[in-house]
Amino acid sequence: GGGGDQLGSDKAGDSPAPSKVTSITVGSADFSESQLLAEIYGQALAAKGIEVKKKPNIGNRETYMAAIKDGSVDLVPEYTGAALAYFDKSSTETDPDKAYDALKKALTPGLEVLDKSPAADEDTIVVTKATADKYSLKSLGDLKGKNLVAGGSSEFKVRSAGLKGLKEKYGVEFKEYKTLDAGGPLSIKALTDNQIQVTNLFTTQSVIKDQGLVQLDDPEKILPPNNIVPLIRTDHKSDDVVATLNAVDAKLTTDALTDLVKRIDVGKESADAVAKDWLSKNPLT
Amino acid sequence: MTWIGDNLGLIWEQLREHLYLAIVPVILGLIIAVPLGYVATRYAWLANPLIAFGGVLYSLPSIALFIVIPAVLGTKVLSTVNIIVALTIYTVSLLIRNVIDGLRSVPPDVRQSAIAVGYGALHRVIAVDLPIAVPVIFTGLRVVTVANISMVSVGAVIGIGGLGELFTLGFQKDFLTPVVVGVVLSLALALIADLILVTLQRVLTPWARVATPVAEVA
Amino acid sequence: MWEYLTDSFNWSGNEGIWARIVEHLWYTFAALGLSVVIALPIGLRIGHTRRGAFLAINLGNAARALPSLGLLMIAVLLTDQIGFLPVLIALVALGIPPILASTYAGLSGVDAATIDAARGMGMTGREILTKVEIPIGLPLIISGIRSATLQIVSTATIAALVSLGGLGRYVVDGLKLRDFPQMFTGALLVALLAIALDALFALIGRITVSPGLKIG
Amino acid sequence: MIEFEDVTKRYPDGTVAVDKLSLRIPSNQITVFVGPSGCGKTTSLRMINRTIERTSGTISIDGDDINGKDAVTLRRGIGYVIQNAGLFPHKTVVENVATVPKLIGWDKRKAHSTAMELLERVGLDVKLAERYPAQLSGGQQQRVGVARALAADPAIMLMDEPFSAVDPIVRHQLQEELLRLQRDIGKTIVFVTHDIDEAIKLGDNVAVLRVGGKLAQFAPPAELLANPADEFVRGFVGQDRGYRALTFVHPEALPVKPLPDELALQDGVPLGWRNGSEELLPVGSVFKRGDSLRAALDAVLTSPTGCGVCVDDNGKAVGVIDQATVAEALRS
Amino acid sequence: MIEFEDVTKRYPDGTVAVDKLSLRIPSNQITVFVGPSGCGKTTSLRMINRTIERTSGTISIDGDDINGKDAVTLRRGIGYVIQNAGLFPHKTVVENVATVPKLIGWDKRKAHSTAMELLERVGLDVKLAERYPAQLSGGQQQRVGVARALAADPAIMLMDEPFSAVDPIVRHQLQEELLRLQRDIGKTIVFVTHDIDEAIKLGDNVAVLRVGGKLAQFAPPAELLANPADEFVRGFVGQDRGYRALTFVHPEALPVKPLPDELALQDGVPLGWRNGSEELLPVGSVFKRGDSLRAALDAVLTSPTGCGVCVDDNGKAVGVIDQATVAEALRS
Ligand SMILES: Nc1ncnc2c1ncn2[C@@H]1O[C@H](COP(=O)(O)OP(=O)(O)OP(=O)(O)O)[C@@H](O)[C@H]1O
Ligand SMILES: Nc1ncnc2c1ncn2[C@@H]1O[C@H](COP(=O)(O)OP(=O)(O)OP(=O)(O)O)[C@@H](O)[C@H]1O
Ligand SMILES: [Mg+2]
Ligand SMILES: [Mg+2]
Repeated sequence: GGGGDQLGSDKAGDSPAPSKVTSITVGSADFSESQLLAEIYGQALAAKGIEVKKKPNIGNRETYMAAIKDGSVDLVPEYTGAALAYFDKSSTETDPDKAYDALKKALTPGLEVLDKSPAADEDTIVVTKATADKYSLKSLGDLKGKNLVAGGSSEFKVRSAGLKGLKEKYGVEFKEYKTLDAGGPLSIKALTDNQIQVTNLFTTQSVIKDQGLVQLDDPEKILPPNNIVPLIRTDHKSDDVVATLNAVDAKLTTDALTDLVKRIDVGKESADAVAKDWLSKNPLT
Repeated sequence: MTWIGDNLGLIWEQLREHLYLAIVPVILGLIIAVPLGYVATRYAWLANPLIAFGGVLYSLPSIALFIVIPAVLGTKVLSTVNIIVALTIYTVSLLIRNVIDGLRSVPPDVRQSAIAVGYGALHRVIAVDLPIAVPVIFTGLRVVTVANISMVSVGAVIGIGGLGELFTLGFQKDFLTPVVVGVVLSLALALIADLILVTLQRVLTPWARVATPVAEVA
Repeated sequence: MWEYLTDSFNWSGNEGIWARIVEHLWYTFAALGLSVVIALPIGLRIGHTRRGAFLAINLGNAARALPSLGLLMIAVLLTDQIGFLPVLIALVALGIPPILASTYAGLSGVDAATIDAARGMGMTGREILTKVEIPIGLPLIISGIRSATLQIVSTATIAALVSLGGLGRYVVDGLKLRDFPQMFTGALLVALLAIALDALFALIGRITVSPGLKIG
Repeated sequence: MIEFEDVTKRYPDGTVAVDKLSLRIPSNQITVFVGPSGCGKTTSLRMINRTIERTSGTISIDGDDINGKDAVTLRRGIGYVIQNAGLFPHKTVVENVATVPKLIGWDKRKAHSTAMELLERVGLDVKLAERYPAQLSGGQQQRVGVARALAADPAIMLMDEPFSAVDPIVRHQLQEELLRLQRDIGKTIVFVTHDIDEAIKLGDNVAVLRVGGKLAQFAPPAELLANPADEFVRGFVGQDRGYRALTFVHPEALPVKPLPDELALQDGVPLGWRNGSEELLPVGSVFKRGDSLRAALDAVLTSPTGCGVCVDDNGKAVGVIDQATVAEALRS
Repeated sequence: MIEFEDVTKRYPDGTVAVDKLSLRIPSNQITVFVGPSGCGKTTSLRMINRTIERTSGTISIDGDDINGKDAVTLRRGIGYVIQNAGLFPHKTVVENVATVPKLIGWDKRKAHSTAMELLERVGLDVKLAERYPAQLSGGQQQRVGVARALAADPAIMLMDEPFSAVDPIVRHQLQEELLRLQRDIGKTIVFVTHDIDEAIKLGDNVAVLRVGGKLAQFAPPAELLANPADEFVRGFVGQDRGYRALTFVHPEALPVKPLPDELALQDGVPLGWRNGSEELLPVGSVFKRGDSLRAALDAVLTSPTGCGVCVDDNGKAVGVIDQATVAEALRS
């Protein structure tokens, strides 16, 4: 989909980075990990005396990108590869560092990314153990000619890190694609009910381990690297904001993230509380 | 249940936003629908097209309207204005019919007397027609208020939905509690709003709830 | 949007516009049918006996306040299903109140003298209901079903939120992808469908309602 | 005969609408219930077809307690006419009239043709048969109501203020038609009104009820006017009672005098009174031989010459009567 | 004086409701418009306060063309009463009555106290002042309507079938009250009715209109009864015309005979007629000295002895009159 750029992008002008920021609005996407990261960023900034407003749960990438472009929010947690695919649809970078550099270049003026975190949450394409056994699936290429039903987000259907790439790189086509959600409960439910056999999840989702789902290998690298990175409006990029967020990201690890997300999704704790807990255990000096 | 205790702040925040998003359009809608309805009773040929057009507007899916509006108005995508404008449109499109019906419900002999005692046109509308139309207008007002309160939640799909955000929040986690809390609070809000409107209507129309005629006193 | 609509590719196939319209109509009529089956007999009973009106009307009003989206999600979580059933539940909850209320209103609006005359000439309760109350209350009954239809048609859009098809697919996909032409197309088609169904009910009303009720 | 024996109706809220009413309503006559608003007229009437059930006492028709019958069957044998007719707005005139015949299982054609006959009988143009009630005037609707009640040829007709919603002129016509119709059909009619004039005009017998549902007097109208049972009845039959009572004085044959020369005639029909000038003076009202003293008095009072003109059934003058004669008759 | 000169009203659909009406309505009297339904009574009336605008002709009040004035100002100076009173359902009784005074800018207190006075004047209990119209009976509503119309003390009152929706007994009361009130206030009242009896009772003058909006006759009621202008008027004034006309015959002083012994009295008030038995026979209706011949005749007709009792203003018997005397009076 394209049309998003026509929205309010004019407002994200080339205003210079301010020396001091008193207030910042942190947004997030409509899944737990994004909300958790937004909480962590927000609480860390608040600890530095910045007034933080929250706009959690805005929606999918296309939706929250529109929001940060028109200034509805100033900061969102992003993922390098996915964001790059959003800003540069033709990009095929599979190396984490190169992808990060490419993203920096591809950004719309007025938006910037800070340091990327070692923590990453990769896209992964999964099937149930039963399905894997039945069709002896190991890698994405094995899906070819199996006439399975896939399901997932609306975006997955049109991205190169999705059906497009599967078809181009592996020649895989599905009998049908059911539009559900981005690694959310619908997709998981549909998968476990065998209404769909293939879906797109994220590596930090505990459900993969809990349900014994099988992640298919991606030798052709259609799925991009996805290190966590804050996407911020230049007009809110003051030094102390940069320092704080970079410090947070440096401490995050993939494993820690996986645990924290599990506490939210399975333990039903609030993102707010889990973030506070993590920050207290990992004080930022 | 502990979830509720842990998230009281969030719930309260969403409740306030929900109320704001639902009520402001009702007020705006009323302010727009009344003069519009009056015009439609003055120029009778306008009434049916207006009511029909209202029906069409009302059948536009709310999600679509919520997203179309920033594109049309140039408002920010997360601005509450989008929801308010959309719901105002719904309010007007529903209320217009009741305003017209209400103004038409003024008994002809009452209207005749009002003209004959020497009310000017505008004065008559304000002092006689509108007060008498109140019960019918309020019937519509109650329906739209309740409908708005229920519809605000849909805004959650684009990130501004008051209690609706509890729905998406819970739903993502396959977690019933927030969804139920959202539904219950939304329901409660609607019922309370309805109760307030009924009370308001009773206060405004003491004449409409009086007893049946008493026996002839010779 | 025009481009989207005029692209013939978008019309055919099982993800094409025609297929979506058929799906949308299927959700609508299934929900409407079930709403009628539930609400009509209750409304008729209350209207005929004039008992329980207070309860039914207030319950009906309260049901109007149920947010469809929340209801849908609860239905999904409780039935532990994605698909048709939860959508049906949410839409039926939407369809019942207007049908119930207007059926009751239609029957209770029948002139008491008319019913008195019917009883006085020896009609049984059932005869009064079928020969007098229903035909006279029909305009209102139909208008109740009509407004239920409008609401269901417009709300059936949310079926797409839980993976079903229908015209909501365009609206929801359009929303996710910020694909405005697609979304407008969906919204417009829903509105057109609503208008078409409305016209259909107007026609049904014209055919079934006695001309004697339309005079004056 | 319909017989009320000690019939009482107490509504659930405690209102005693009818209190120990005992009454015999003769067959093939018109019996009118009259009384002030709320005196229990409607309640009494509706207990007859059991659309209201009595609290105690017995009502019997030709000796059979009506409670012994199925209410629906009972009602199908009793015609019922109410104010504003209570017509079915969704049925055409002829369908309205054919309702009961169809209910009791007549075939459509027979029901339809009976209905058409009845429409004519009650004085309605058959062209109106396919109209809907909303397209009729009040008086026409009332006629349809009567036709509908007659459709299954019931022995009994109950009529509850049937003519009170139409204007005085139409009411007058409807009353005349009812009397004419009754001469043909001779039903047992129970008629409710609050208009004493209507009661006097229509009733073979009049039952005057007082508020609280007690019978104040049951008598033929002449008797009622001449001897009101008490102050209540006297008050109710009202002003001009004496004059009204003349309606029931039929002096055997008032001595009629031959036609005077001043009365101009055309083919025997009186045209006016000559008074020397070109123009004739108006005749005044005329009366028929055998008419009541009321008519004769009015003829005398309206005549410019003080002579009332008596006519035959064809409207031809047969004689005149003067004030002295009327005064004489009044005296007797 | 209100003067109609060649006034015509043609509605947009072509109906000619009033056709070249010329008429002078005298001041400080009651003028009644009467005629069958649809004859243009309401239209004529409403052209006076310009709630309907005439098509051609002139209407003037005291010589000034009403088109020369602002319609709203004109209306505020003319009281208007209609069937069912047309009260404002959302205002209390006293607020209804105070409407015009407030409109013309009186301060609240004065408007209120005037309204309270008027309520008393039209015979309404002031306790009803704070009620809403829906809490009043039809007759009470009608009184409020009259009070409202009187509130700004207009010189002219227009009344359109004001009493036709109430029952006959209340109607009678309202008519009496209007006459009593008019004796005090002496307004120019234009009154519309389709009831000839009401017209005769209330009108100083009666205008009979025929369908098509043409004037059939304009005359005082006695004249109307005695000399109907044509068949239409004769038909309209109806049966019993002669008897009704007696209302306007006031024989100077009927020769009254001394009270006979058979009349039982208590403190001079007649109790009944002795007829030998224990019980007294009813007195019958009584009449006052100076009453019309109609009352005297009724007294004679209702008396069991043929002697009508004449009473003074306190109800004490002053004499009796017999049938011969009445017959004599009739003859003259
Ligand atoms: N369903 C009811 N419940 C309680 N009281 C009733 C009911 N129906 C009638 N009444 C009361 O019973 C009394 C007699 O009523 P009914 O209708 O028989 O009077 P009516 O003589 O026909 O009066 P009207 O001339 O006004 O028609 C009245 O006091 C009335 O208020
Ligand atoms: N607004 C109108 N448009 C067209 N014709 C009208 C209108 N108002 C009245 N008329 C017609 O004008 C004629 C006179 O009407 P009007 O109301 O003056 O009669 P009316 O004497 O007051 O009758 P009623 O006794 O029924 O009140 C009638 O034929 C009526 O149908
Ligand atoms: Mg009654
Ligand atoms: Mg009129």
